[in-house]
Amino acid sequence: MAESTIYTIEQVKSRISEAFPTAVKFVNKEKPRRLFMTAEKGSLLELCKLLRDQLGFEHCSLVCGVDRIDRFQCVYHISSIANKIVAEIVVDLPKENPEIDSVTPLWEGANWHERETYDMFGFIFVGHPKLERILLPEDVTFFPMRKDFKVGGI
Amino acid sequence: MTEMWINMGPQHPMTHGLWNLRIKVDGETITDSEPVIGYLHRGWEKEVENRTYPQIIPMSDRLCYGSSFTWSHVYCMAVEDLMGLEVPEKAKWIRAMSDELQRIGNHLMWLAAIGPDLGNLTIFLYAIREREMFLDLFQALCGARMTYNYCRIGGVRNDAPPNWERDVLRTLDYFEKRINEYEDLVDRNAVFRMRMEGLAYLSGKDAVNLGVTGPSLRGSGVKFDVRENDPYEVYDEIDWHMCTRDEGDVYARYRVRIDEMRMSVQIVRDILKKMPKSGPIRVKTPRNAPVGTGIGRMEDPRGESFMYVIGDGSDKPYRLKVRSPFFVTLSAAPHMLKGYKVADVPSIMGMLDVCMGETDR
Amino acid sequence: MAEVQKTRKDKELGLTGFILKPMLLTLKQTIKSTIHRPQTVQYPWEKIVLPDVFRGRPGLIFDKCIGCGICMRICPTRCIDLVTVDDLKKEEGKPAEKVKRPRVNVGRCMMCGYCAEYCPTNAMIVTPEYELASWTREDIIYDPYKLQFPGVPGNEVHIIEVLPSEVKKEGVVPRPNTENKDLPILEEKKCISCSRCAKDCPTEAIVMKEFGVNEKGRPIKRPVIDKEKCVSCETCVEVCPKDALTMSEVL
Amino acid sequence: MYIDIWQFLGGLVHWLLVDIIGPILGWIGFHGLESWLGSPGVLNFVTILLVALIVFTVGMLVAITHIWQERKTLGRLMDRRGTQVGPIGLFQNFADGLKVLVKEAIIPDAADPLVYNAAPVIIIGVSLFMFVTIPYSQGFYVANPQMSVLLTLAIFSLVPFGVLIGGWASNNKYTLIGGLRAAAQIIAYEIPLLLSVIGVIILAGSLNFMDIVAYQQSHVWMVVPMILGFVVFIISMNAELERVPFDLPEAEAELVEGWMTEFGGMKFGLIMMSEYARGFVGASIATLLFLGGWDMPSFLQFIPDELWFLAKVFAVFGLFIWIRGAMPRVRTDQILAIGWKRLLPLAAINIFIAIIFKTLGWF
Repeated sequence: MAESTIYTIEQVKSRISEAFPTAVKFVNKEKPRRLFMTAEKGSLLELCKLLRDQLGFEHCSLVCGVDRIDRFQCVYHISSIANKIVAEIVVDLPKENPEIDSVTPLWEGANWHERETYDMFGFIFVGHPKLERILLPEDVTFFPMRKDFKVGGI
Repeated sequence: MTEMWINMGPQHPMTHGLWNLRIKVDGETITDSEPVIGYLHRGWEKEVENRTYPQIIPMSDRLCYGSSFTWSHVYCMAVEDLMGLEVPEKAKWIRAMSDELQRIGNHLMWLAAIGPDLGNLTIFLYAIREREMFLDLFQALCGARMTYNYCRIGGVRNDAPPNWERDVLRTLDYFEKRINEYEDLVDRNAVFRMRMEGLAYLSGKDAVNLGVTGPSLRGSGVKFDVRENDPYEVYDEIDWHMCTRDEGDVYARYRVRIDEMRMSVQIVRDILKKMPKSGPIRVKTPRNAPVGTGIGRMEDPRGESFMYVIGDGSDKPYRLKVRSPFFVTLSAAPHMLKGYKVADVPSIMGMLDVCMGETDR
Repeated sequence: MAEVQKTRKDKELGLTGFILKPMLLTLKQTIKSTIHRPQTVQYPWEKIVLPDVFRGRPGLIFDKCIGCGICMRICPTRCIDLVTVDDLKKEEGKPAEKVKRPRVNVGRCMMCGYCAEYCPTNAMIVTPEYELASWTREDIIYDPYKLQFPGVPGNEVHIIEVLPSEVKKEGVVPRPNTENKDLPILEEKKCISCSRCAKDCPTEAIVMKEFGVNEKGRPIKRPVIDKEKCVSCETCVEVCPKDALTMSEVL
Repeated sequence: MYIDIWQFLGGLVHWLLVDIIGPILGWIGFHGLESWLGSPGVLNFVTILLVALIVFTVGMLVAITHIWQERKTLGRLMDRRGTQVGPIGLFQNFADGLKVLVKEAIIPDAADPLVYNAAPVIIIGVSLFMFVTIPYSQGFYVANPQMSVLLTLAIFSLVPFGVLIGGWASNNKYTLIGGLRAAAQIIAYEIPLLLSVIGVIILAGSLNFMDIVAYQQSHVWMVVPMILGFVVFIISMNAELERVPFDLPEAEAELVEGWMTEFGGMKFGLIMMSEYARGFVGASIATLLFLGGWDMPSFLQFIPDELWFLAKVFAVFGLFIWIRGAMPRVRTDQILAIGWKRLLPLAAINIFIAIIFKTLGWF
């Protein structure tokens, strides 16, 4: 199941930039075996499909939410076993209704990560099989990890 | 017989730690299951946001009590990546050695846990007796037995004690003979094999897609180990190789962990040969971290542990996200449990090395 | 160098499979542990020998302590606070003068050893005591006198480190953290020379010096920090009403 | 050299009633009572009462010592200390007994009170009833019916009723499942147990313990020809007593404590006690049938027969403990699979071997 062709970072970068010239911008941080990029909300699912099917990124390491006071951010870390690269994709979400396409249909591993991000930040993942709270009890209304949530207060 | 939901947990002898496994049972076989977690949720990631960088190290030890050094190590690597700090050479070697000793200690705790699950207390006491030796090693190294607070951002707390190499080599020689004893007790025991073989089959493709990592993934034949795939610290200079099995059942995962214990012994011996004898072991850490992000990624005894730090220029992290390997392996549990018997649940779940501390955070 | 090692499955079961091998093993263990003592440590009567690096509850060497409060700030669980007690060294006749010493709530302490590590004068040490049960909640809060512990050299914890800038250089001798420490810097404009920092400095490293006269004829006094005496405990930075003092990092 | 308890107690009772109490009554003047006391019927009755009392006490003490033996040996087997109350841990049983006595006997509200209280009585009653037919030596026994082996094994198979009733009466979903599984397992392993005993009976030619032991004294011990029968007997006795390889009914992993969960206080104490009493009886049946009861090599004649018999019983129970130390639990369907598919044919083969040896007259 590992891709027969091994891609280097430059090849991956070129494939992505030619497929998404405007949507995806690369952050120039030079680290071995790391790839940093920011993507628009709309093009995320296509980008992930391209990464998974053609470029051999089969393992979704992490889905993490960040509250930047004026906007939300959703950070995906997708790693490839064959190419030995970890790709970091940062997606900005509007503050009022943070909605984004779920990547669980592509990687089952992201299932619980997305549920936990919903549980902590309130991001709505469209297309997620069972978007429910995972760590907090069901009847909880607040989202604790947001910056406006006081520690120790409800 | 009608479909019946059985609650195995939260206070159930089979669950190590507090979590609830709801199983839909048709007669004796399991048709569907759903792990319910969150009983041990302490709000770790929120708590971390009002503590300074050095103060988070003892907290990261307490993420998973079984392998506490690996967690503080991955946290320190993430913060060093954020601050762009360069760790002195000897500190890298000491960290790699403590990682491997912690991996052996963790695998011994797992081996001790599957004993009572399958009904035999002897293996529990043998494994815990050996684990005591490794806890004593850590006690001589940094003064504590389980939550070490030994890793620092930019190095380690103190150097190894004077006759450290002699103690470690003596322990490892003694431990090598003990692994053969475990194999006699478990591998050569037909009843243990009957309880372990052919259960919870997970094909390589599904395992990767489900995000399972670590010994459970290598048990299904996938050659993925962060130490070899994305070598951190000094793992590219150590002479070691990955242990995999391709049956993909509970016995394969057990075999991979036992082989990994042997491999860790070989790694520690290699490290002790190649470790520089003198040199600095610690770098003065700046008080405030620059604005930016940092990634720490390493091979935890349970799988790929990953920490993502966002710094905002103050001395407290803006956001610290933890990827716990068992959190994702547990999400793959329903896939493994489908179609097997209720009496198999302890051996299947026991083999995944349950640790709720890192799952619920 | 990372090729894959495969172990054959049937090799393991071996000829004496089924239950004879485990039975033989347990028999050998039974005989061994009846002849020699089993490995149980009978706790109240026998105790495990602890290395002197062992981290039990924090301890205090009373006269070495200068009451700087670094341990109070660094403690992750915030279980240390400074208490004014009268000093132990008392000449006859005169009443003992008040000194600030740390009081540790050992019930909340997680024995991480940070107070001993960051203490500039090695007054806070790590003691091998771990039997801390007490009958009431108040007993568990150790006041400075109860916190005292003689302390063998092994208990002291020193940070021996190197500056990040000189890690790459060869032959760098790591130095204890008291040598390359951060020192407070004064911002001229903000200082209103209230000399509160001079009063609160535990080691009297800050002295108020005159720098000329201001327009109303009163002498302008500015704090001057003595490099050797300062232990970079940030008391002055916190006390200063106008935040005129900030720490400058030595990297 | 053995104690003939009947002769000893008979003489004692005769001396007591006829020589001491009789003349006193006669001196007072109750001649009718004196002659009635001296009559053989009363003498016989009091003797039986005393013998039963003594053998029951010896049986209970040995059963308690089995508990101590298990905890001590299992401890040493796992490289830890066993019990530590008393000189070498001997008083641990009395400490446990006292603790269990003090515990409050809570009856679950929805439980059926009559059946809930009857279940422990049945279990402990059946377990202690079996002490009757177990002879310790030629003279040390309570009853020596002609078919004592058959009687003992018949009583042995009464236990599943107590288990079923106990499981059902405590009105708890898990104990019901546990009770059903326990009864199924005991019944499933009853058959290989009896078949392996038949092999011995064919060779010995009699159903009486005394005759079997006598046969073994003259010929070789039954273990030698019937080694296969001995192995099947030990495994199925393990299942009968619900010990570890087959202790799924009280498996902590799935059904917490199985069918004993709802019994508290002395009820639970009695059930645990019955488990070790049945363990003692199982081990003694094994020694009587396979290891030649109180048969000993000639140079050891000075040891009394009873002690020699008890030594072998402790050895067999030690074997049970050893198996418990080295083996994990077997799964439910595997238990029944082993019972029907593996032990039954082995027992049948064992009978076939016994027939061959009998016809050829070797043993």
